[in-house]
Amino acid sequence: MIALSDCLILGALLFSLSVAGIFINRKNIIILLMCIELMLLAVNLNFIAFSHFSGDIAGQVFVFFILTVAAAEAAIGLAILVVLFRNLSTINVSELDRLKG
Amino acid sequence: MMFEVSNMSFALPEMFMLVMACVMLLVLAIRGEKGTNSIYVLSQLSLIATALIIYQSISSGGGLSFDGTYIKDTLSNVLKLAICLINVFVLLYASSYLKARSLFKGEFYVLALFSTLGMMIMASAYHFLILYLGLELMSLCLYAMVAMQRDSAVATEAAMKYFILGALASGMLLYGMSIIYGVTGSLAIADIAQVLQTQQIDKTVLSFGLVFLLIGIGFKLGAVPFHMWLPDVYHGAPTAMTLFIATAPKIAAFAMAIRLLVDGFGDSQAYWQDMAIMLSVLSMIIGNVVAIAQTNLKRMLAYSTISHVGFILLGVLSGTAQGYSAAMFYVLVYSLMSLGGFGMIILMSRQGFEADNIDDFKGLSQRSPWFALMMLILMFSMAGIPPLAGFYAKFAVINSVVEVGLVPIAIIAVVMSVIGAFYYLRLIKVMYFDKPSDQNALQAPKDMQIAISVNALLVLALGISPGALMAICTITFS
Amino acid sequence: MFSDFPLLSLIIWLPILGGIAVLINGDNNPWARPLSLLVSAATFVASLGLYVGFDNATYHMQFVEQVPWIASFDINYFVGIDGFSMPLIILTSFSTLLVVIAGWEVIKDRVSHYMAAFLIMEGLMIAVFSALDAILFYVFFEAMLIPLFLVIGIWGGPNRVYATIKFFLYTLFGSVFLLVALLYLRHVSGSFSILAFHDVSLSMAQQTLLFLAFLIAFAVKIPMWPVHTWLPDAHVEAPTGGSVILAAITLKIGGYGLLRFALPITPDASMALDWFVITLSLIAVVYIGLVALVQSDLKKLIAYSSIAHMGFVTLGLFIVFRIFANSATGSGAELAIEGAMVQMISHGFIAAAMFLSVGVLYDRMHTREISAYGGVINTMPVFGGFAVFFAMANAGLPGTSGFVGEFMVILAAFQADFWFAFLAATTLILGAAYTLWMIKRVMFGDVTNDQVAQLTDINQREFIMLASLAVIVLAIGLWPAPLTDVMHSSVEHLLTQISQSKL
Amino acid sequence: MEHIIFYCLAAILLFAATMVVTVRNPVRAALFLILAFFTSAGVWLLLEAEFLALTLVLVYVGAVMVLFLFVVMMLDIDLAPLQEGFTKYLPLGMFVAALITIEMIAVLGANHFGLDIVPSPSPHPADYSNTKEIGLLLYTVYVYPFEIASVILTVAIVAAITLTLRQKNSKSQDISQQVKVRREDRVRIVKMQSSPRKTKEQGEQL
Amino acid sequence: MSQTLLISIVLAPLIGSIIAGLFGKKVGRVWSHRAAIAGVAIAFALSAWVLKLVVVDGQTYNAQVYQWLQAGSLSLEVGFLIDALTAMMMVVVTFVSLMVHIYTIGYMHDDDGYSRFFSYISLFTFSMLMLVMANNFMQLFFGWEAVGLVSYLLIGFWYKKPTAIYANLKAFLVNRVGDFGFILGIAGVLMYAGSLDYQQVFDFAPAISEKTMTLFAGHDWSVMSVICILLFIGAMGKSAQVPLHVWLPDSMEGPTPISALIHAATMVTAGIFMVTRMSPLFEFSETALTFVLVIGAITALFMGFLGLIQNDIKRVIAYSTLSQLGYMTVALGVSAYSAGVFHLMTHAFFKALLFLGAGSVIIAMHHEQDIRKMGGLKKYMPITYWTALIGSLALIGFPGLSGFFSKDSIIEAVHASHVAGSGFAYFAVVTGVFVTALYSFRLFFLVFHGKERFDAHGHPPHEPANVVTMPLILLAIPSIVAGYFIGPMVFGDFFGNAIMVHAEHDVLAEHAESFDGAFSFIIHGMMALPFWLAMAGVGTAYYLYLKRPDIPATLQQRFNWIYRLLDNKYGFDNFNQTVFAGGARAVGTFLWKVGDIKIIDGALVNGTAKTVGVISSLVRQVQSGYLYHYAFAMIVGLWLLLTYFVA
Repeated sequence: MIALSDCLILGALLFSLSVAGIFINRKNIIILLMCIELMLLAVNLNFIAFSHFSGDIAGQVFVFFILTVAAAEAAIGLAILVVLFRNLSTINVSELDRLKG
Repeated sequence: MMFEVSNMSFALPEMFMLVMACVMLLVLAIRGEKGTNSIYVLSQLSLIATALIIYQSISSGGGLSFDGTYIKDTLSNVLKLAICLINVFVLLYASSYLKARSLFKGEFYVLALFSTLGMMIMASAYHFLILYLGLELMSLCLYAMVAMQRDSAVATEAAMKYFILGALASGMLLYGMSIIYGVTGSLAIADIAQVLQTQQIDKTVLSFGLVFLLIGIGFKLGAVPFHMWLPDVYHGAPTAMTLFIATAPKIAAFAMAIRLLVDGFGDSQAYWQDMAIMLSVLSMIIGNVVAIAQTNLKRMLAYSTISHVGFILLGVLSGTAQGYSAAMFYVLVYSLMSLGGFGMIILMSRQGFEADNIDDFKGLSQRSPWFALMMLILMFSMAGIPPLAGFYAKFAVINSVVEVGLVPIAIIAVVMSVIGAFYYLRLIKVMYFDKPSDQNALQAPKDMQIAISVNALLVLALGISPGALMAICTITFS
Repeated sequence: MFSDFPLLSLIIWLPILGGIAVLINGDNNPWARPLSLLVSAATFVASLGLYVGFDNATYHMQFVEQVPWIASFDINYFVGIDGFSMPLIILTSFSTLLVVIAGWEVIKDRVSHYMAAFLIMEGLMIAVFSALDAILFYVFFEAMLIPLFLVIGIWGGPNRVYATIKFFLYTLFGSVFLLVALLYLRHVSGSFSILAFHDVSLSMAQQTLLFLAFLIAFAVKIPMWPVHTWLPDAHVEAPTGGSVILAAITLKIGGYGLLRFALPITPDASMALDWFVITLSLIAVVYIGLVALVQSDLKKLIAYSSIAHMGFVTLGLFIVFRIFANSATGSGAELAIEGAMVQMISHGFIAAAMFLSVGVLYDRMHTREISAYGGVINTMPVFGGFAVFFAMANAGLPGTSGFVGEFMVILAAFQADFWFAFLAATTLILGAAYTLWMIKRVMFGDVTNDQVAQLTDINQREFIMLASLAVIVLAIGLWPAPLTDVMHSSVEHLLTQISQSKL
Repeated sequence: MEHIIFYCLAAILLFAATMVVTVRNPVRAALFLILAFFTSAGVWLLLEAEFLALTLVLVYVGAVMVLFLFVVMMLDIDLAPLQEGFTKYLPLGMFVAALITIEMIAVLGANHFGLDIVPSPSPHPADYSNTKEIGLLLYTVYVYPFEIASVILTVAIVAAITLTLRQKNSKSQDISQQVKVRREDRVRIVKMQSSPRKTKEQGEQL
Repeated sequence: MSQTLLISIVLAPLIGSIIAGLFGKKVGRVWSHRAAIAGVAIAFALSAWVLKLVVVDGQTYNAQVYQWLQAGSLSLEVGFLIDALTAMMMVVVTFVSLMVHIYTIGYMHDDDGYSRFFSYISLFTFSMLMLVMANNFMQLFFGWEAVGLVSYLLIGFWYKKPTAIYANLKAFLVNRVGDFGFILGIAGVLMYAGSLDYQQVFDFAPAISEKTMTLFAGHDWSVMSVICILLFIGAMGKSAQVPLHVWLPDSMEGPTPISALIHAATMVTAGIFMVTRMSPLFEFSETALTFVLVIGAITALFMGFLGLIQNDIKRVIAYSTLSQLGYMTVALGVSAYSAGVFHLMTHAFFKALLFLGAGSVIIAMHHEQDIRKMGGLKKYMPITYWTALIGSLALIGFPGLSGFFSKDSIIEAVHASHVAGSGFAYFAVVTGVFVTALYSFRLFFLVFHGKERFDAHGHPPHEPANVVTMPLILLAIPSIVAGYFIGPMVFGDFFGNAIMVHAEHDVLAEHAESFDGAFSFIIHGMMALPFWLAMAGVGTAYYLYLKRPDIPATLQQRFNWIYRLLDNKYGFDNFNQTVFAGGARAVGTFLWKVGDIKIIDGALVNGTAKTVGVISSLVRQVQSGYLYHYAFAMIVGLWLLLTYFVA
């Protein structure tokens, strides 16, 4: 039997990994975008787990919407990435430092 | 499971706006760039019409609809109305800026309208899912709008940062929602409040979930330490977009904060009060202190926004109806002031020249005494000097924390407002006491000049007679 | 007679609206000056109506008007005057009239803005003195900073930016604590009415904190040592009119605030901490007196002298507790409070006169350095006469108003403690020393410098300005009773208030 | 049995996620992400969320990840500088991440969400349709969010096009314009003065 | 006696002053002096009438004119108290003032500030009258300061002279030191008597005398002593008692009529008058009386010495004035108030006479004041000569002249006193007689006898105009005859209730018993030691300055240190200049530069601003621009919140 805590811990680990990915990755924005997908995956896992254990389907509906939004988000994120690349010819995170202070 | 559609009229303003946005999309598709002007007019008309619809519907009562997922109450009515009206000004200011920079495109207005729709949804959302969708609708449009000046490296950089951090924050918010869902078994805010009242909920897990929710709220508001995106985005985005981001979305974020923290967790206020205090105090300190070192006006106003967010949170954290209404008053006044502040930058800018450095305002009182006076009103208002609206905003939130006995917080707040006064004063100093370095006349169109005067005078009028707005805010939470 | 007529509101709003009218009038409009004169003169005349219609026999607020303003916070437009505020209001309206006259020819740049700033400031200051609602008070108290900030910053001297920002932040810093205190009091009393604050009972800890808040706010305004350093800078850089208003009125708001808030609301804390205020006051008298002695800038010297004189105000207000304790026979408590009040009024006139005199010199020579002058009386005998007269008044010579307050406070201080009186009385020596030494270096001696040799004596406008002040200073000095009579009831009421513990 | 599969899938999922975060080549990262999606789809199946598991594979792997790969390929990214190490801040970053993870696990662990506290629900009957349940809810209670989601997708399209479509540089032809073209549009007859002196005069006048 | 009468006396000179001062330019010089003189003349005439009413008809007056101020139960009023003491002072003041007014017409004839001068001296007369006629301390203080003001204005009358404006500032400040004590004394009176009205205070005096106060922990002082000493400090300033005497010699920078009127005859005696007026208080404090006595004695003797070496004609007389004021003070110290006041009166006449005489000489010498450049003026200026002789003889106490009576009665009183310090005082006053005679006649001989050391430029000196000489003559008369009032004034009941002496202090009482007329007093005096000392002084002066002028020079060299000590005026000026003036400036500069600028402004105010600025620019660094830092900040925020609120 899978315990709810197991699912949640798996979600938490996934979440932590994605968060760590965002701030240890200082090179490639695309990987940052992937990290965000990973994070949403963790959230989804949580929702589904809770939904499963409480027998409430609403959590799954939520996941459905998260997936939708994540797709839209990815589209816009990649679009911005493309624009950025056209301007800077790089997607290196370390070079995004014009704005600071 | 009952599905009732009887109260679909509660979403009438949103529906109308959606329809209008689609019409604009059609115009855009058919007329291309030539249709831009008509799209602009359409967008203004639809904002005004939506505002009228909202105003009309105030009297028709309110309540929950869509199975308790959507609410129409005074808060939503007032905030939506404010969002629409403020965006009327925003679009007006923005268009003169955009025209001067070949950014005058129909897409901007379409996105702006969609974003406004998102904000309105946030104001009415009474369900985690709708809240989330509204938030994403608003945010995605904002990300795109920031990046719209495609040839600008800073703008795209700002957009990228905004996007990544925004997505991160959304992720955290969602994570928080999932935890709350897990412990309460519900996604509807009303149900959650119900559960919290009737059942024993594990405090640790609840706090755990609340932390993530609060991060989401803090990010959207721009509270320290989730504020890092804010100066860069305000600075990097084209001023028109900055103007857009800095005004109405704050109202929406406030709505989100109220819906989640107050409507949802109002009875568990003890759990989140300390967290909010931390965010609020840090925001007031960092915002005000760092603003001092800025030379770029947009950046300075960004930090000033952070400090204002601290004050808004002050009202929220007090946990009383008075505090909430104070925060609401603050956020409305803040949007108005911020509108004027960024509007002034646009007013001062012209083709090929961004007046976003503090030094660009040198000697404005000699170049244009009237607009110097308007800016003076705005700055003193932001500094919280009576008899301007900003004072009553600060007054109300500080009053609310004093009322609940958090006098030390109130003292930190007022001391920080003194530090804050310094950088506003510096701008006034530049305008009034320095010699102008730029002798060019202001080139902004007449309608914008009138609008910004109305904007600033409104701040003054609200300062002299804040009673009416204050009464509305009080009614909202009574 | 005036029972229904909103005279007080007229006096508050007439100059504000007049100021706005002048402002709208445009920058190069020749009507700016006459219109300002008309408005300020009308306000002054109207304010005399307060004196005429004033009932000396009661301590209750008079000319009261109360209209709801911000209903959701129960903030009212609630104004009224008593024996403390009435003289200060008249002082305000008179000073503004003087400032308008003083700026008549001198201000050439942005005249209408200048005049408007002062007219608006006048209305705000009068409102401060008459506000009976705490928030109304605070609003005007703060709002006053804006025009003054601009006046110093726009028409000020070379270092005006530093001075004006310092001034603004200093006073703002002081006053924000007041705001918290007022909010707290509302929390306790359930109303923003200052009169309600007077009746609310508070624990010692509450009182202490409230008192400290009041003290910080008003000490900065007064200014008391060690939060005084904004004043010399502000004065030095301010245009003459700014200095006049600063010295004549804004400093008084600090003293008035202590009278209206600190003493009656937190009597026990005032009593417990009176040593602190008294110490600061005495430091102000001695320390600042010595500092004033070595100033080489005319305005700085007078600014420091203002601080020293204001030390008497705070001293007078806070020795009452010691006098009660000593139960002396000499009516010391009344003397102390009234002395402080008289000192405020008198200093308003004398400091105004001193700054106007410096202005007269500055307009001609464009320097405030004492060393640039010498023998001015040779070329400006009439002015010299006035200058010596006002200097004497500043030094507290009997027969001038400067004497009355100091005399009363010293007499009262003796009843509190011999050493208080001893230190306070050093002003007799120090005050005379710095004032007369300055007069000696500026006015007397032979003319050694061409610029001085070419000075022309004061014109009719300046003569009227200085002469009217001289007459008032002399009149109060010779017969202060009309001034003090209006205060008696209020003073007695205040004394009953502060002699009753609120614990 | 179930939990062994769960742990296996979890292990693969965590491995894939770690690789996504740590590999330097974005293409490989994307592929690992796809792996992660697949495994989590498996986990979801275990949790009786069949519809979502399939959607995840279809939408994510089928659409979103392809988009990612497409962008990675499309952009002419110089991979060399991107592959430099990130070790400098790694210890601190990992430390904080570890702390957070420990805290999260402490809260979400067995003492709050163990089987004894939240018992496993009984499995659904065989004729239970997850898709139907979701659909039922989606088009009744959640019809409003559904509409909003559609708006969001529209926005995504509009935004993506606005940002990436380069109309000015694109050399697409407009047939109707080509048809409508007239001689005057293409040929301009310029009358030239033959006398150079006159030009000089004009110059002098100027 | 009506209020109108008294008000007229006070206002007449004031009106004169206002006319001459404010409208001097309009009405011209002649009308200026006419107005001023008329005012003073009226005042004199009415004062004389008042004196008659008091002395002959036995009337007194004590009532309020108007209420100046009220605070609580305390009422401060302006009012008049007229008794014999006041009446006498009024007559003396107005008379001398009138003489000086007339004299001024001649003396100031060529001065630009002619009208201004008349205005000032009339104003002075007004102030002095306010002082002496006051019936309360507040008004007394008003007059007290007002005369100080006029003194200030008049010393600095020639405001272009650096020495004059230095002297007037000094005079004012030193007087202020006295007033410092005085006002504290008044405050003390108010505290313990609850009133400032003389009569009420005096009624309270016995009660006050029983009270004590703590000034320093552990030591109780008699309240009366404290009050009286404080009041006397005021008198020390005004009446130039050591160590507050330093201003008086310098005040000679003013025009000579002023020296006569203010710095000899009237204002400087205000202190004496005041103490006499306060006799009901001083009588209760032996300590205060001793203090008065010792200060007076020191002044009387040591200021006399200084007169010996001065060469400025006015300064010699100024030191003589100091010394004589010391005599008066001594009289007060031994409770011989009437003797003190009597000496005050006689001194007013003969010292005014001497000063005006000196002024006459100065006019003749074309404003040369160095007596070493004079000599042999007797033949050129007979009127001046004779009147000066009368003045000098009166000063040294030559029997039969006014000074003799007053001075002798003081010496007798001191002799009879048992107050602590009276032994020293007796020695001082007796030695003083010799010194007085010596310097007076040194001056007299050097100016009027011996060789003509001046440079006449072909114009021999001559007697000035009548307006100058007439006052000399008019003043010479009372200088001779005033002494014969000794009977009623010193030994009689002339002053009535105005002066109160406790029986055990009443040193004059025993003399009063043996006193049988002025002439027997003269006879008695001629056999006493002081007379012979005076004669010895005259003789020594004659020998040293007419017969053997070389001896003084030799002595000066032989006792150089003494000479230097005297020349430096015992170092008071240097001490004040260095310690008080210099010290105050040094402390002021320190407080300003270090306290205000460095600590408060630099460290606290600007320091705070700077600190905020530095913090600002530091915190700003956190906003590095790098996405991963921003994300990291969020994560840290998450971690903090989690740790704080969950764990």
